[in-house]
Amino acid sequence: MIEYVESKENIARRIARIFKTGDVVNLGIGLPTLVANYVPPEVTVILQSENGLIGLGPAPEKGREDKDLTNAGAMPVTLLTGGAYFDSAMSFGIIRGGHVDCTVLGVLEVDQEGNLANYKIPGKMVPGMGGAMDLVAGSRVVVAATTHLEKTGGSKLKRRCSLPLTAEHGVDIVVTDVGYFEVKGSHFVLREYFEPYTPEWIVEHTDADVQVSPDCKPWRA
Amino acid sequence: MIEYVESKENIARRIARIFKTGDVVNLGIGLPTLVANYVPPEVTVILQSENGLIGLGPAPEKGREDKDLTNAGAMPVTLLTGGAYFDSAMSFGIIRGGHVDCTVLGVLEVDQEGNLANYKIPGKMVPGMGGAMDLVAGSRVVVAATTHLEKTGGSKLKRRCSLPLTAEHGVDIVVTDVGYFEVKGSHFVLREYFEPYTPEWIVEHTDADVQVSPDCKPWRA
Amino acid sequence: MIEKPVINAAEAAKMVNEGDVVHVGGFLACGSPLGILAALAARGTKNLTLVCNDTAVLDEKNGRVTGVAPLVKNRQFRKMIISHIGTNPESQRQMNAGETEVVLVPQGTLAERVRAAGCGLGGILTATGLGTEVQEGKQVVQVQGRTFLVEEALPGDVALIKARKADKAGNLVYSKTARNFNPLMAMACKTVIVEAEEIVNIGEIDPDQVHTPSILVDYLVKA
Amino acid sequence: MIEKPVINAAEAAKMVNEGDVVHVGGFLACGSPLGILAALAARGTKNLTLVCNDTAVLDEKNGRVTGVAPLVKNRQFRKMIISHIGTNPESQRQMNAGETEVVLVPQGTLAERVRAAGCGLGGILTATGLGTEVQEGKQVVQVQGRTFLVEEALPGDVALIKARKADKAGNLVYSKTARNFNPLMAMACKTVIVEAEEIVNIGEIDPDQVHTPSILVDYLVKA
Repeated sequence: MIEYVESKENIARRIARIFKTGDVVNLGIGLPTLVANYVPPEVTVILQSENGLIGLGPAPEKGREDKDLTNAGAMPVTLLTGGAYFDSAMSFGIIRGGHVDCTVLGVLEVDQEGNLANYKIPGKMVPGMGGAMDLVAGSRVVVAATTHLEKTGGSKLKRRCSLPLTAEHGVDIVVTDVGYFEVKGSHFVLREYFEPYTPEWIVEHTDADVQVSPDCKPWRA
Repeated sequence: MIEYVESKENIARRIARIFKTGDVVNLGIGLPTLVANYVPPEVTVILQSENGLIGLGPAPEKGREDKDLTNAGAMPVTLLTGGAYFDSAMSFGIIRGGHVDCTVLGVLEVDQEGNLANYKIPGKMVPGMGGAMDLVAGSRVVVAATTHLEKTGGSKLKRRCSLPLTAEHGVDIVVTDVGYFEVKGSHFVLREYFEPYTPEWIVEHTDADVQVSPDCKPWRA
Repeated sequence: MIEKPVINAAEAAKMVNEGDVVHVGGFLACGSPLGILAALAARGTKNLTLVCNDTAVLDEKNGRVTGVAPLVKNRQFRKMIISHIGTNPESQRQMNAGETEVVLVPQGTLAERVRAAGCGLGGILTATGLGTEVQEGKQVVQVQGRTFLVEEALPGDVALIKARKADKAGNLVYSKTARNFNPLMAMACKTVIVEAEEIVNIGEIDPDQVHTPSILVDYLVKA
Repeated sequence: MIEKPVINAAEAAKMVNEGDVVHVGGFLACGSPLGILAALAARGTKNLTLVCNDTAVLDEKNGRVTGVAPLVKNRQFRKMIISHIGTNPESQRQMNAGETEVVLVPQGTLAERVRAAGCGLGGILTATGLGTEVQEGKQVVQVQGRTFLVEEALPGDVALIKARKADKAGNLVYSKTARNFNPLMAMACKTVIVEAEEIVNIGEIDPDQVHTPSILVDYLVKA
């Protein structure tokens, strides 16, 4: 009997292995932000932040924050040497124009057609889409990062999103704390299972059509 | 008997009196460029050049030309203190966005509906429109600067342009070397006659409908 | 070059009239003209339409009330055209209660709509929002076999923006991520008021490094 | 940051393949990558589509042959998408003789079409060209009661551009009116090759003053 234990760290660790040197990556607020901590030292990714910079660096030391230098979540950040600032039109020109290789963002729901919902629970919580709709529409590869199960036990991966969509058919890859999925045609393909979970457990605990890839393999953080 | 004598200088002198301090002005290649020489010293106009600057200054002294600093005619120019450079998208954003108060441009033909032709004589001379179409579409006031008569004796002011149009209904004011005209509805209104020409002479020598304004007055350079 | 009037924040706030469409620079208040916004909150001008990236942070429990948040709390906006309201629960409450009209716009589309207004374009064609609620009521155009939404220009009456440095003519330089929507809004509004941290003499800004040329600016306020 | 390969002009010219759409920066050759263009003329690659502001100056009598003019003379372009050919009589001759397809585009529309390609927009809506030959064959859209032309994005295979200064990562700074179309083309093409007058170490360009960020640039050529 496998017990589900939420692990944002495992999600971040696995996503961090997707990138190759030179990739331009946008990490959404929240869970995706953690990904930056786990990029292997031999891989150089270039982080873009939609509020207007390329070359995002780590958080500043306490007391060295700059009021004019934040990430898209208003947290103080730094700029790496060789980075650059620009306005919001240029920032989204870079995003929409296909100059961002990979976007990682959190979701409320993601479905087997690659639809994504993360900006609105009607009548309840309406944060707004911010830059998410442009990021999904414009990035070459879109990775949805999410815990596998909701607090109530249902899976975040759905047959069909019930919430208002952030984008139609935008998601390429879903990484949860139990496995790594690709969206192919109209179903999820499980490419890796994260031990101690098994493909059988994952298929059983996903409210969507999951095909286990013939070369599906285990992965351990 | 009045004899027509071409005077580009008079055209430039009169147009230079249209501006008020603070006006942002774009002067086309050729005849309109002369206008800058006659702006009264008490009036400060700000010249925009569509190749990417605001604050156009006079030609540099010989030997002090900068290969990176030209006007839209590729002539070496200078920048006034407080001027700025920008790219072509910004330059035409300024032009199309209504941030240019007045454009002065040369014409092959201008007609009584405010239509303008200056970029193409089919099969013969096809310089292209360059920035002219955007300048006419975007500027608040468009002034056509032209000698009144063609070498062949016909007037440049027409009932209807015969050449391909640079813009429909774009021209507000026409200044020739015989008078100052406004385009109102579907005819020209003569506001000033340049001595020694008389309103009668002008009406007779214009191949278009010219109404002489009730307060039409003489002007002398 | 002609010098622009230097006014104070209260005078700037007076230039915003009831019913105006007001573009406010800043991203979660980073790069917002805080002095002018405080004066506008004090003045209490109502019935405004806000065009802004977000409604900033309203977290009174922790003493964080930033950017346009006090104006939201004052109910000075009858409408907000905005990409994000998730850090200001009061704007969400007003939206859900139907007290304030909130139009959510994808951030990149918002940037282009403001830019289009400033650049004299009718609008732009984008794939962002296709197949979502953002598409509702919008024209669609096919270009080279692909489908795009028509997103219309979004002009304003007054832009309230923030610069790191202005010269007396109004040439502006922004700082780091405090740039964001400010240069776009400087093009898109009839009256442009800039809160500058520093006002220098004409000639002190390298003309290759000007982010917003002087002719777009109407008034300067010293931050 | 990752350093970009520094190649020579001949190597740059080799990256342009027969049939490519080539965006060339510059305004009457001010801000054109003259070294790369000379190498491309020497190489003689044919059947290209040129996207450029103009065909520069071809005035052999007075010894003035600038920018792309030698390539025009070489008949390397099968098509030109361009705003002005008035200073190059050979391009006018080729157009009138039907030897080369010439599409005349208003300069501001050309700038926006290139920018739209680089920014992932399908195109833009402009009033420029309404009621003229430019309108022929184009879609028209009504926005708020006004009519606009749909002008489509204009992407390219290779951008050949010129910068005053590049750092080794590819961050660019342009000089004065030599900026013009260069930053727009840097966004719009699959391969972006920059001829830089100076190549400096990473960190030597103020990040607030970068005109084109490094990630848009593929190769550097020392002018």
